[in-house]
Amino acid sequence: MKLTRRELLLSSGALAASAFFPPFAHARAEAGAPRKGGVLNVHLASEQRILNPSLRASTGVYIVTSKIIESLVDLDADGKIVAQLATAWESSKDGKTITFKLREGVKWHDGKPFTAADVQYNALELWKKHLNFSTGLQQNLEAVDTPDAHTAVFRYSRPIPLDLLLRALADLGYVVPRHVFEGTNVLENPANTAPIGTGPYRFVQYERGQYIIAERNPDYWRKDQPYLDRIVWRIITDRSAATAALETGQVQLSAYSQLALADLDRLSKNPDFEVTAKGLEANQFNNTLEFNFRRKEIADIRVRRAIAHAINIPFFIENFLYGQGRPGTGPIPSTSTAFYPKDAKVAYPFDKARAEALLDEAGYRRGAGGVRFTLKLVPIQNGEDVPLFATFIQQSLAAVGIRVEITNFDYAASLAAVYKEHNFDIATGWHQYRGDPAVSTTVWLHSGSPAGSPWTNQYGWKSEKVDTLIEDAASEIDPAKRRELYAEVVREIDEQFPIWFAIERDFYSVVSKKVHNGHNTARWPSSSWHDTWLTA
Amino acid sequence: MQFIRDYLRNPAAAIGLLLLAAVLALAATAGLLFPDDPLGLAGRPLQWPFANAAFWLGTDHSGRDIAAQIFHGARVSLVIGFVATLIAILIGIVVGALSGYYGGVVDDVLMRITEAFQILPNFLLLLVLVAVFGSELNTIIVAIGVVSWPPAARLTRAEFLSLRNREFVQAGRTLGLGDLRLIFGEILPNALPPVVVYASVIMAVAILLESALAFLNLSDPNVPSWGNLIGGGRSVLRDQWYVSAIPGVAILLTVLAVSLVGQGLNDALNPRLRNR
Amino acid sequence: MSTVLSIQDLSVALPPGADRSHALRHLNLDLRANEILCVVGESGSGKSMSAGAILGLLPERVRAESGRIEFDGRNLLELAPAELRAIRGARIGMIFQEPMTALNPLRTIGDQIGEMFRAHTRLSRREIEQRVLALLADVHIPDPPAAARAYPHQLSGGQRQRAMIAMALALEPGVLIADEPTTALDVTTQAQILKLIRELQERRGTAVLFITHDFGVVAEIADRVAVMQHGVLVEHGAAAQILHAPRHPYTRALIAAVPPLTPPPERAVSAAAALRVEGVSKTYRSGGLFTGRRVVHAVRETTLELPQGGTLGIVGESGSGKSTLARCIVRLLEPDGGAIRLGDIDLAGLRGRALREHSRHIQMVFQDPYGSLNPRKRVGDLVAQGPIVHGVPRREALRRARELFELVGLDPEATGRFPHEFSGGQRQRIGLARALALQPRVLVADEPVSALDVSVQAQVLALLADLRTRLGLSLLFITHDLRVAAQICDRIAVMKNGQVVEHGPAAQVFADPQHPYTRDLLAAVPGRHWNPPGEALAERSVVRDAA
Amino acid sequence: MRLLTLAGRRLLAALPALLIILAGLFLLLQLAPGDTVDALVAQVGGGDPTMIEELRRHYALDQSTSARLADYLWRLVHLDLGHSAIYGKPVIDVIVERLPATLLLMGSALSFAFAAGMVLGILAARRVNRWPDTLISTLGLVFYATPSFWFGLMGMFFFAVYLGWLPAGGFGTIGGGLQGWALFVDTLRHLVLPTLTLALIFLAIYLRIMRASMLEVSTLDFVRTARAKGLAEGAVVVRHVLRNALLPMVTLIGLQAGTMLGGSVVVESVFALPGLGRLAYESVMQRDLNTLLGVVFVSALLVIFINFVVDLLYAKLDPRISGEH
Repeated sequence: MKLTRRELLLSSGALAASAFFPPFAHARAEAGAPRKGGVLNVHLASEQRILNPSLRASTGVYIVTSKIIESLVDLDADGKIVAQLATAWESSKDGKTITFKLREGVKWHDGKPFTAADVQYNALELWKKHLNFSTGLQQNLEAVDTPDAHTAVFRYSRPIPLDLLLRALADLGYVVPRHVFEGTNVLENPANTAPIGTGPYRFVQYERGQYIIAERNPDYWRKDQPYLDRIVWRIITDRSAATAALETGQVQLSAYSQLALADLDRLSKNPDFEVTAKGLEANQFNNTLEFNFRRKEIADIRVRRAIAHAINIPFFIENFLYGQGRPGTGPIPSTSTAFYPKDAKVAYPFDKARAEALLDEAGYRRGAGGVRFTLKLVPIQNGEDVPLFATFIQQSLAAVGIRVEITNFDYAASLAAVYKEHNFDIATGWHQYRGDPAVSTTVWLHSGSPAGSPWTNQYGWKSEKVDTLIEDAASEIDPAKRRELYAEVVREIDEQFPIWFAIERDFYSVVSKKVHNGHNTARWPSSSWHDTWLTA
Repeated sequence: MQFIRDYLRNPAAAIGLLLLAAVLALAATAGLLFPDDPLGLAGRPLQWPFANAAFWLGTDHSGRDIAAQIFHGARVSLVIGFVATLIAILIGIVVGALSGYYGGVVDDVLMRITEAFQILPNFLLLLVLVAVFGSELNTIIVAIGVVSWPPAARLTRAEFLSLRNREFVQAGRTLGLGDLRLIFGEILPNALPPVVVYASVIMAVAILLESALAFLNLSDPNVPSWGNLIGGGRSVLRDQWYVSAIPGVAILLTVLAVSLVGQGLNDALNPRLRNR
Repeated sequence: MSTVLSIQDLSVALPPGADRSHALRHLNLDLRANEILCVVGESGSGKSMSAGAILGLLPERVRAESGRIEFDGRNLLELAPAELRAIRGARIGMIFQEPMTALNPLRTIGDQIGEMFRAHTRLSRREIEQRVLALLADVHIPDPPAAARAYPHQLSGGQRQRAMIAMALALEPGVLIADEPTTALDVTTQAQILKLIRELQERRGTAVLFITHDFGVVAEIADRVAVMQHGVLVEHGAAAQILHAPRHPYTRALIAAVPPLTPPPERAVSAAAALRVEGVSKTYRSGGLFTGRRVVHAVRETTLELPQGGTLGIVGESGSGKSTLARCIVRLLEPDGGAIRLGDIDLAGLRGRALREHSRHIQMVFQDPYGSLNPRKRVGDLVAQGPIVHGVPRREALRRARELFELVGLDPEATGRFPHEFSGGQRQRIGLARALALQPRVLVADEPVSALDVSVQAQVLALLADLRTRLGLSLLFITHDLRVAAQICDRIAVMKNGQVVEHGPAAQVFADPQHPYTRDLLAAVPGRHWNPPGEALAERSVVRDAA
Repeated sequence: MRLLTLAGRRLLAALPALLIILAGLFLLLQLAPGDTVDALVAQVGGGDPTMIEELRRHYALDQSTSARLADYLWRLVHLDLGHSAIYGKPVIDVIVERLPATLLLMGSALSFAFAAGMVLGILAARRVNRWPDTLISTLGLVFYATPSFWFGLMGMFFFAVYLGWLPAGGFGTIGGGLQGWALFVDTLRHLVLPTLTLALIFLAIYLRIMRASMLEVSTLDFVRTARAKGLAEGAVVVRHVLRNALLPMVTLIGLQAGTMLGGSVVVESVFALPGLGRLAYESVMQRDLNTLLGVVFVSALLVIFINFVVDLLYAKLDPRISGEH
């Protein structure tokens, strides 16, 4: 039996035990030869505004479009970079020039050939200007040269670590055809909802609110692939309804944690399904607690630490999350082997007495009714666990004399309340780690973003030291030094505690056992599924 | 007295009153029986009813005592029901009375506004109001009241239209009574009974509207409302169905009680149908 | 003559909680072939219950307790529902008081008459159609095919009642039960319908059980009369005997209360005018965007004069504009033009506060004793309300209310009760007290007695006449009932289609009507040739003396 | 032609109400915290300031409220509902895609609620105060008091998951390529549960009204006339009571149309139906003003249309009304 990296971590004893994913499920051998044909039905939890991964980076977009549109590189099962549209890459010594060799003989779905000009256009016009997280990543990209039809040379004004770029490009390196987008208003291009790419499946139809259909691309560059005739994404917004759809066989796959935790618990016992976190390692997320330093009590480090000490995270994981998750150890999740600091630990473990002592020490003694002070908590709605965690925070802080009033907003309003109006004392939501700290995590920590940008540093907290560390790490091309810089960031965040990365969470998929060659890469739901097949 | 006897002669109405009294009793005794915060962590989440003697209705997905939430929730649901209904009825009566009494341009303008509210699906407006003004309990109550008044206004207006030319109103006018006295002293007391009966419908709908909001996770999480419990229990509906079933039944019985009482009032007020 | 329907010892029990235990007690009544038997009585006498009992159409929870109703050798009370249905309509027809509500508003007249044939015969559609047309022609409806296609609301009241009669007589039943069939109709229409019933009865030899409260109608149509009081038959016999030589005291009192059609001798009335109505018009405009406009000229250019201390009667049928005129005078309605002069003030020109101040001198008494008092207020407050609004302190106003109660013949201690605790006649007295509370110079009475039973009617009329002299009131009296008008009015104005067609001293108008319409009206008064017998007349002295 | 004129007038009369709604909602949503860009960024899991600023410009959120309202109304005059931010295409196209599901759902729920409410109401009224009445009336009250989303979810688990009789959601088997009869049956099967769920509360209301109306009409004089004619009880009910008793039911359809659209928000969300209700909900959550106002505009037209049909129906049922035209 082969143990995955995650299970190794589990068995290391540092983390809460999880009975959730039976180990044998991962080791199941792929039986028999791939079968051609069949329709794979996939759960899509929300309507997508735009089906263009070079304009919008999100798992909801990838889960559909990565079958139709391909990125330059992808990840393998161990999270290593593998070739896709790019076949080879090389960084100059100064880290400012990166050269990609592109695959030959690849055709767009409309028959035109894929060339370096396409990559050039995507990089300069879309990735650098529009694509979320990529505009930051590519801000120093100055030019893309195309010495021949299958070579693209990226020129940066500051060094960019090759690792960072490649890991990011798996998500932020999708290529759409230049001839379709050039000269148009890219945000309103019809190809944004009827995508054209080079992938193994061709877009057929998008019925709003119902489904999206793609069919096999007979001219795909991997000969004899893909195996599936069609993929149908069914849009089911209600979680319970989605589970019902799985159980009645209407869909075979639900990825990225879109089902109710309780249903997951039951489905894991259903022999027809596999519940797995494997194949989603590239995307990790944390349940977080954000502090607003504009509130004087919060600005006191003792209060922030007391809050963390007051909340029994292992209990929450065990009883509320069905054992699904690990106490968080900082901005970089333990699954990120390239950056996880060796000395990472839970900075402020559950210790109610310590919490009370810290609060007393800070001068906030219990007043009338045992209440020290009242905080306004804004849950940033994202899945069922956020409200659940909000309630748990409320309950836990009540026990140490901090009254918490939860303010429920819808998604847009909660983001505006926290990131635009700063109308909160504490907030809780998700933070998604995207393979490399520089992609999204440090954006969240670096100061100076204007108000109104969600998931940027709007906490009234600023650390010159952290800002410098982040800037240095983003252009440090020596992997070992980068790793050390980020370890320093983690230590600094633990110390200053502007944000609490409370619980480290895995995404999971529920997949029918009829699906083969599934979850065999680190970002499988966002990969091209060229080798996926179904038993009859 | 005769009225009370008429009312109680109707068994359904008597049952309704009994149920309502039971809900009121829940609300009244909540503080005595469950002095602790009903939203506080009471124990391990998702314990089945009767499985643990301490939680005879079990615990919900957040480890809160369901029984405590049912008792305290009775207060919240009744407050939501009563206050939202009061708001709706007040707006409805003022609009309906002015519209029905004055007619003409006043009627035209007010009825256009009423029409606007009726054309717009009320739940949609409620969503917008909650999205705009947030989901604090007071806001929600006011919002529910604000989307529920048009039928009350139409009803009041219809009553006023039929009453304003009745002889006792004309008599008041020949005596020299002013408009306000005529509206509030003469017509309104007579127009009120059907509106009061209709209030039971508004109240029932108000309680249901709050639960629908909670279903969409847009209700106030700081109060132990039944709607919140249902909304929260939604994620464990398949296996721990009791989490949403218990408050579901509570809502059902309360709405039933309110409807039965309303119907009983109606029957007692309409002697012609008294024996039906 | 043979008896076709025999009611024997019939008792009908009312549900528990009603104001009395029985609607009928031990009723014995025979209906003979080819006669019209009038059952007469005041409200609550049980006369309608007896009709309902025959066809098994009693209200819910009311049931025949004992006795027999013999028809065709069978006891109708014991028949199975199906057997009773075969008799209803086919053997015993029935017509009701209000033809508008007694006909299904959503189906055509022809359809509803034809239903009689469909329910009881196997005639073909074509035959039914022809029968319906023949029946409509029989009841003298102009243009039968059009009437057959019409819906009830498209016909006039008289035509509807004709259609109703055609329906009841469709299968030539041996017995026709008519429950107050002319009460809702205007007097001229009433005369025509009575004539029609008489004509059809004679032609077919039908036995008619005719239920009425109106002795005039009895005098017009009855062969025999049965008088009922509180569910008990007090007297019955031939029409002539009952009408001219009633034996039972109740019958005598009832007949005595019927006002004679001849006015009393003229009173001396001041020549000065208390109120002058000059060229008043009122036009109703209905409809709007969707219905197209309809214009009704309810009152046109009407000029009248009410003498100081006198009584001006405005008579006319429904739709003549008399009520509209009355409401224009008290300014419940805004007249379109003309002047209403009270002394030297033109009320028509006043608005707002000034209007309220001056219009208190004209007060109104309304028709409906049930609808004219706010059911939610104590009667004392109702009477005190007017003075309070005009600035009298509440305590003073309530004291005055008690005085007024005494004045109108009510117990002053009753001021704390609610309207529903009073009878119809008492309520009209309360209405009167309310109007008098503002010490008006002119009293407008809009059909003040038409909703009352005849005996109560006499009392209220006597009271009005009495107050008129005691308080020096000038009275504008609106009525459709010429008998009432004859008794109380000094002058009469006859209105038709919004215009006064004749105007003069009462005695003159009744004795020598000038306008053809006045003549028609007088000719239509039921029982106009019958004058209540002299012995009974003595009891009318109250009204007379007051006059 | 007369019909068209009537419809035109009805629409004209509803214009002020329509204007109040659209302008009111537009201004109301300006007060909402968060805008469509916040919602978009929330959906994609974040972004950087440049991109966000770019998007605000793109959606014209940098202009003044009055300018945008004027612009919106001016476009509306040209029957242009604008561009949807969520779907990136003209609002009218989005709505046209969503309309069939809503129409089908509302149509079937309304028909079912009306028919079943009528039948049950008649049965209850005919057996008033006896056990069938008690049973039906109690059932009606229970239906009335059941939160519809709860009923929907429970129904879905019972009939779709445990029994496997009906599909769990959606609007038809996807990619089935069904046609004709098979398509009809497939759509029908998908509609059963949502229809029941949406119809429940309305069924209860119709039942109650029908029962009351039957009892009310039964006391009217012409029913006594019909009995005096010797008609059998059945004939009395069918020929005389029923049609009169239907009049308030018909009126109710018009009054309830708006409420029903509101109820479909929840039902469509539970059963994953692509209808206007869910579209409206999503556009509120996504702050997609154009789409929301478009949905409101179209559903208002729908309500007005339904009321127009109800008027016609009423006039057809009641000759007293048509007589006035």
